[in-house]
Amino acid sequence: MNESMTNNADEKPPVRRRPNLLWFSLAVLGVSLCVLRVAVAAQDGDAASAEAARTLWQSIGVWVAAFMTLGIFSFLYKDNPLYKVCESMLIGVSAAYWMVSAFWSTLVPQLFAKLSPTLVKTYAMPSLTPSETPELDFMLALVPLVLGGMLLWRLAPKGQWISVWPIAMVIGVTAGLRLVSALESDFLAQISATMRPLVAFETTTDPAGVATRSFDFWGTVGGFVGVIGVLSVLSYFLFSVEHKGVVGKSARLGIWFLMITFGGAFGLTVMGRITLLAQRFEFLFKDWLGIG
Amino acid sequence: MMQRTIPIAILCLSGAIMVAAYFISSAQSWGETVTTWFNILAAVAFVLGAGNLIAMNLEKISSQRAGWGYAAITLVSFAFMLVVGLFKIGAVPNDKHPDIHFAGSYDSAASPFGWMYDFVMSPLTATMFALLAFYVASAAFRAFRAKNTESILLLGTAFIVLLAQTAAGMFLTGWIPEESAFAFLRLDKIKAGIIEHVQTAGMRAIMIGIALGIAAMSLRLILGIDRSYLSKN
Amino acid sequence: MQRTTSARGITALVAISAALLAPCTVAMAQAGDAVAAPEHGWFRTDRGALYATLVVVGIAIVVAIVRARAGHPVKIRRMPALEAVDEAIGRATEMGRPVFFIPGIQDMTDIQTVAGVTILGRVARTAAEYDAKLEVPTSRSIVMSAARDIVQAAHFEAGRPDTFDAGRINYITDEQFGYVAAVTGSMMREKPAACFYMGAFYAESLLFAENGNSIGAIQIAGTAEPSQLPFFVAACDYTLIGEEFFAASAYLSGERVQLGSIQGQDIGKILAVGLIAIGVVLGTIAAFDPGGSTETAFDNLKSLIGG
Amino acid sequence: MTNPQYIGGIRGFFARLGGIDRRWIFLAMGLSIAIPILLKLRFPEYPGPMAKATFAAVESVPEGSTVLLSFDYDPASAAELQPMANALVHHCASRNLKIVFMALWPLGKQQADRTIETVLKPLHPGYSEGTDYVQLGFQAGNEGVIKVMATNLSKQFPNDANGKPLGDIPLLKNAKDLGEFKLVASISAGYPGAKEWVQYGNGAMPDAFEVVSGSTGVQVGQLLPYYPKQMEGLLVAVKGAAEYEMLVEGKYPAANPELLGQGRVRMGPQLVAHLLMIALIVLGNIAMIAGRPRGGAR
Repeated sequence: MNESMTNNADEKPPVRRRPNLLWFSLAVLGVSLCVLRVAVAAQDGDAASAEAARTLWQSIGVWVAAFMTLGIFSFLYKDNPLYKVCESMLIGVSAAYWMVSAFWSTLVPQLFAKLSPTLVKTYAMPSLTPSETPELDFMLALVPLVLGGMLLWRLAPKGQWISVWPIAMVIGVTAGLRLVSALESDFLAQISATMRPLVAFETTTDPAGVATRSFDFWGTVGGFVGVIGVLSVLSYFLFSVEHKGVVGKSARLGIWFLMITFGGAFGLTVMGRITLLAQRFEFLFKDWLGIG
Repeated sequence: MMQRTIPIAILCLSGAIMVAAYFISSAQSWGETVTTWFNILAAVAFVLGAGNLIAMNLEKISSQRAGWGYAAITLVSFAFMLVVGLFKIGAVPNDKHPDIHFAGSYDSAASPFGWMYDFVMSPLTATMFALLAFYVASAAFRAFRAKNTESILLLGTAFIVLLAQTAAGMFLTGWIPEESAFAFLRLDKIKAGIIEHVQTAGMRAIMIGIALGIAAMSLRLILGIDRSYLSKN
Repeated sequence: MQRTTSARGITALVAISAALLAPCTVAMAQAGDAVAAPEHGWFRTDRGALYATLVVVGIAIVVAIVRARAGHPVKIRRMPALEAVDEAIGRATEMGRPVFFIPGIQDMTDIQTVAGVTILGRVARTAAEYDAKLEVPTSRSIVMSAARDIVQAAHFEAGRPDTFDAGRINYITDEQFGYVAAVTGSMMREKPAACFYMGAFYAESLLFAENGNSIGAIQIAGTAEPSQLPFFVAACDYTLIGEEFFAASAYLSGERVQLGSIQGQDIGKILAVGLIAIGVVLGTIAAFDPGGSTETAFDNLKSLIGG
Repeated sequence: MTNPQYIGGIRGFFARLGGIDRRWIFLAMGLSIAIPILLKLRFPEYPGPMAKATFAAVESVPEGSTVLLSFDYDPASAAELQPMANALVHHCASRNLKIVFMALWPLGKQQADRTIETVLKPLHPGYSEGTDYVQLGFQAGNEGVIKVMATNLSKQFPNDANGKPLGDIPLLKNAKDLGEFKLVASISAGYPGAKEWVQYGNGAMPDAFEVVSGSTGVQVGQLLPYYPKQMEGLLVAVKGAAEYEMLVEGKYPAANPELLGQGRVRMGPQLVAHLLMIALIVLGNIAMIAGRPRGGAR
């Protein structure tokens, strides 16, 4: 952990090669074989009906998905053309995906529908309910439109500095919003949660309904650990005091608390990560190969 | 003036307004309004992102730089997905308004856009995510070495939690009766204790620190002390 | 002379803070009613405790800044992660390999991205001075826009406006794992000698850090995303943990005024410790005397600050 | 540091192991997950206290009373949580409890529907909608839904998921509020979920019903403080599901054991992969010690 590097990668000059033709043609061959196999399988059945066409596309889809899955896995061995194909497709497809979804789920309902409700209602959102304050909505929608125009101005040949204005506004708004919300939900709420009694008692009610209070040893230990943990880690974060003497000892205890925190969090995450990989394998084995 | 003073003024003003709005009863919806504005702004900014993506890849192709073929794949898949999605080609029509083409949903599974999402994008992203299972293993092997007290605590805790998460943990210490005085030696108890007390304490202190960091950072920005985001030409 | 300016400034601040805190006393007085009836005047009295905290923490930071500006010495403890920044860039320059800066995957609406981008400014200035090749792949269009501005500004500051190349700061895709695929791929191909991860990170933290490690890059990370800290701590050479990350841009600037603000954060922490101590003492007394007046006081204190 | 290349014998082997190509680790990880999946390996589970408490909580509900199952997750977490839902539904139905399904997450309704179709109907063909179980579906409003339910059930859910008025449903026509239920189980992947059920459901009527929860591994830290005082049972991740399955199957064997084995099948790769991780940590440390020059630490 946090050791300086010793394994400087070997200093061979990078060999620049053209995309390996062999790899590429193998990939093409594989894909075409699959398409062929699926086409044959589809012809055996009743390929005429629409349902079959959909399942044809679905089975092609499963094959494509399987190749994409294997392509990403191949990166574990080393960077290779198949991975590069997958990577390039993922970049193109996902960039477009987010742009399309921003267009249809943000720009159309939140900008165009405010600027020109009738047009949007006629052509895109027939169920759009008319606003009660169309003028106000129109004016409010102009603000992001103007800001957006300023941002795009950087593509213009002159006066590109104006694109800093909307960014300054975004940073300002972010700073303002987060300043208060951080103090409320992180600072005050966490302080309040730390305020706990150091000693714990347990109340047990016997069948007769008589409540007895007894000292709870482990609850008390937990209370102490919780408070000392918060205080010592806070002292680790002190910047204007050198970590020497009492502060130094406390800061060191704080680091220990941090390390236990991180170790625990690491261990807890593992199960979820393994589930993710198991799901990919289940997809490959069951949905694609039909085994297992 | 236009390049330095005004942006600083915009930043300070918008920050101060947002802080004040949080405490003024009639201004409660302002935060929401500006969030909507930001979403629109981000959507408009996609023009910049798309422009950059196209320009960068076209340049690679035209200069025949190494790997230009991949740039072509990116461009083609980008263009295909964009056209199919924006024009809702093959989209499933809206039940109530089948006559209005653009009323259909853009991402239904039966459309080409939905197909690309289900069979190209989602397996790719899910597999990329799943690679983490491999990397947690290699990171654990490489980084969890008992070099000093700190690393012993880090790896020791991870070790206990990992062990307690399997049947092996119950097998090793499950025989200790839960009601006995030694119940705290059970791995599941140790794990729960670590999570509930130590980890919670650590996380709380981290959050308090982060809140103060955010406060100081925001104040530096709003007061115009940190101006590194400004061009100085 | 400087001392008097400082004293005058602080007196003024105390006056301002008294004025700012005035609504608070009203708020405190009304806090009890506010819980019962969620109707407010123009001022959200139920947020009185938050307002008071904001004023106190804000004033603490501003006082520290004013003192620093007036010439009081500002001592800040060492942060090895930040001392390693120049070394990492220098090493990349010597080896003739690029430097990667990843500003997280969130947009500018996340303060971590803002912090990451300001740190990018300092890193870019050093890189411009050393003439190292700095690459900044981004996952958001607006972050790309902001990063280009800030790197350009850094080149001007370093006196090397000619070496600024906007083509090294690119938008990849908004999709988390699409971005990861592209960045890890180019890490493998370009073999950067130094990687900076500064911003909001989620599951991709370990994907970046393990791949960066396998190509032998020096890796310096900073994030305030608590769930990802374990992975950066385990796999990177240096990690700025939470608050350290926000202090980093001020620390790297080396400007007295900005360092002062870091000192102000410490006052906030002392305030937190004080509040916790009061709460714990009250709570412990209350535990021995259930149903007593201390318990009421403890509950009131908790509900007051817990909002 | 001594170059590990020059150390001989077993010590040398371990020393060289420290610098092993990480691809071998990748391969080991891949195999440790793929093989248990392919062979459908199932290992015995040792039910922990939390799973036992959950089982006991369901057992303690008087036969014939009504329970509420809230599906507060979506398909993304289904791998961890669906096995719990299956076992829970089978457990309740085997004890002849009347089941009311609902969801605080929009996609939770689908998960509930799937559970009804794949578990309840095939395993308990006698259960009929309206008298033995009701699907209320999803309502937006997060914890607000719970708050309203605590005072007035029919105000929050005037109809069931099919649009049938609550007054026409035999099982719920006399139901007033959450007090109708003897047990509330939230299968929960985050907000809103189990925490909100404890805070706003149990908080509003502390003695009316018991709360049990199935949770993902990621958010368990937030729920632990409530167990066992405000939450009588807590199942954590796939492991909790597997342990609970063991207990349920032990007492109420299902006609189709496949349905009740998903958690344990998913635990197979978990167990092997976890043991691999543990072995890797141990090996890494042995390698470090073996690679040290003799005569003490650096």
